[in-house]
Amino acid sequence: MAEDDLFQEDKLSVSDRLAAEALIIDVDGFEGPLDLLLTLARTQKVDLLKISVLQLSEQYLIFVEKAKELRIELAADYLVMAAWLAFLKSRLLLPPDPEAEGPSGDELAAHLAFQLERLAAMRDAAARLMARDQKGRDFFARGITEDVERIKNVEYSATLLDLMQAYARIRTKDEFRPYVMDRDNVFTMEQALDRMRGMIGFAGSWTDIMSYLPGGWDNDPSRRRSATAATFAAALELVKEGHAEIRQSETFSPIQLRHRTNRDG
Amino acid sequence: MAEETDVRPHQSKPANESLFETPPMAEQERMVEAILFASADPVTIADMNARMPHGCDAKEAVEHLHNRYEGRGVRVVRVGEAYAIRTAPDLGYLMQKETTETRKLSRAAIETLAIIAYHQPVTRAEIEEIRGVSVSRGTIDLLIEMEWIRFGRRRMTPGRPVTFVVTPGFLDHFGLETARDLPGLKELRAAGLLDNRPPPGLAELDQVDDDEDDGDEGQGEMFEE
Amino acid sequence: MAEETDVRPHQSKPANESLFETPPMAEQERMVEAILFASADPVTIADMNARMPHGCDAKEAVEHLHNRYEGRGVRVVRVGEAYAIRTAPDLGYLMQKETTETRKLSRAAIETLAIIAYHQPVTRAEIEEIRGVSVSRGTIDLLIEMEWIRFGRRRMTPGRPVTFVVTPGFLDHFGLETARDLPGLKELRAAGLLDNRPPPGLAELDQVDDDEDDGDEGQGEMFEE
Repeated sequence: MAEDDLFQEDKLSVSDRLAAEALIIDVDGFEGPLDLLLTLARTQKVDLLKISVLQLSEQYLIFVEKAKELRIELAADYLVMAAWLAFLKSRLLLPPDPEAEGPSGDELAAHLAFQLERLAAMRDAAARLMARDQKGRDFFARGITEDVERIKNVEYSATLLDLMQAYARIRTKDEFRPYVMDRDNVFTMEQALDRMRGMIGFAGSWTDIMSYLPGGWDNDPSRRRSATAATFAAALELVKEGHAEIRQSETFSPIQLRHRTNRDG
Repeated sequence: MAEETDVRPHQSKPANESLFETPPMAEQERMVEAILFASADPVTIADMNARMPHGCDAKEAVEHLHNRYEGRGVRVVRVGEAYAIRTAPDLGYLMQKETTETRKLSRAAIETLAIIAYHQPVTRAEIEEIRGVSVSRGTIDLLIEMEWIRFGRRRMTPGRPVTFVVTPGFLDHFGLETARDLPGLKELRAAGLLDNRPPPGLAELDQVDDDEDDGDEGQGEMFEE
Repeated sequence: MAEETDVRPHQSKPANESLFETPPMAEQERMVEAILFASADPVTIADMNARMPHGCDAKEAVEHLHNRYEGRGVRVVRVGEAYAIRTAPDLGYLMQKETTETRKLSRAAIETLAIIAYHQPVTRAEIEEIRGVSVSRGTIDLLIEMEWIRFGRRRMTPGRPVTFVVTPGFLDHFGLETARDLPGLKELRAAGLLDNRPPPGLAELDQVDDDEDDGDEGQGEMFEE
């Protein structure tokens, strides 16, 4: 057996060295040592199940040797594979040592053949997958879609106890507090919402939400801040209710709002 | 002459027409169906013809398709010079998804409601005076929408402000026969609902309040002075 | 006696059912037709039922609709647990205008995708073991971004590695009803090519590891030693 294989190595050397040289030029095109091995295996022109792993190992080692001669730097994993294949080759060539631990050369060779077959099968599966009809290329989804408007019905609940406690709270605490109008500089979301509900119907195109600020609220910084926050919150509320659409092209760019056009047709 | 008219159509036929037969109308209908379905915008007859094999009659195919969709969940509609498939108008409601959520009434709303219940008829200004904060329009609207309060008679004072009163729906919800059945402050305190002692000097005020709670019609006026 | 039998059905009906009669199946079919036409993405039966009136059977309606569109320009397809309408694949050539410039996927990305689809749930180490090369982060990120793969459950092995599985979007894109319909899946499984086969020797050497890893994690070590 050993002689046979040694002879085979000589026989390989001419054609395989030439093939290896061709492969080295294109070494970047390989997706790792297993891919290279698969390509080499295919040169044996036999079923992957019947490949000679020994021959394959030799082809690979020739490849690596040739690369060294040509001073082509191979990635580490190619060299690791070379070392492993050299080990495999010795296991395959030497008569089995009953003292040796670990799997036999044949077992290791069978597993390598399995890995190659599996990789080939996955390549084939990938090709078949990509050959299928694909959405957006062979078949198409609906072009004019409709959004599903989410209508949230809120049912409010309150008990008599809530009512009485609320009243008691006001009468015992708040009533005694002198009433001061301290909300001059606060624009509430409710106010903003009221204001925007009236205006949004007329805003067919994208409009900066800052243009919804009420008059007289855009000079003083604190008033402007409050009005901006309220307007923004109100804008979100309108979107949530399905009355408007909102967009912002990027962080800190103007936030734009537009009336949500109802379905026509 | 006769010969010429015979010959002309053949001569004018482009090469591809003789090579590829015009598809049958049923097939053309499939084509316009797919085109109208997948296009993001309505498609004109000219555009359809340009996309379909030579010799097709998109206009006729669209008409067939239009008839086929008669009474279906979607229909072929004309939009200006173009055509599109759209949802049948009677099914528009399917494009909505309703969810019901039970939420606790906000503190502002429950307080406003309580004031209206105890002080009715009461104006908005009076409610704000009692709460110490302004009452948002949304709160009032919500309570009206829930049919727990409604507008009462206008107050015969300058500006003729509207008043608010509670509705039979409110009484029903809270299991009350009349708003007068609402417990007064004394009773609330007795029931342990009021744990914070009244600030000194307020005891008398409370007393007055409690008395007036019985005759709820008159209460509102207290704040107008 | 006759009166009683007349009355009973009405009595046993729940309130909402007697108020709103369940629409006939033809009408339900119109409804799912409208719903499916309105959406570019597949819609689940549960979602359809939620939007349709009480008592409707969207599943049955979809089946009717599916049969109705047999051979037409568009068709009803199943995508995982959901349904969608898609143009017939033979008419793709008409839609060149709609064709979205699909990103040219790298060989690595295509292979990684196939391995995930056929071996799911699969860890990154397993993908690398099958391809014999490390998988770049960018490849996984790209496939996630395209919404073709997503994280599955973590493997209950040391390190608790994440696994990857394909998404309904993947099924939709490749026109697959379920992942079981992947081309050649049965043959590959029968040939044992989807098994996790531990390399010989490591099975004994890494006995502990292999037991915990379902015997698959150990394979990668072969190239590291």
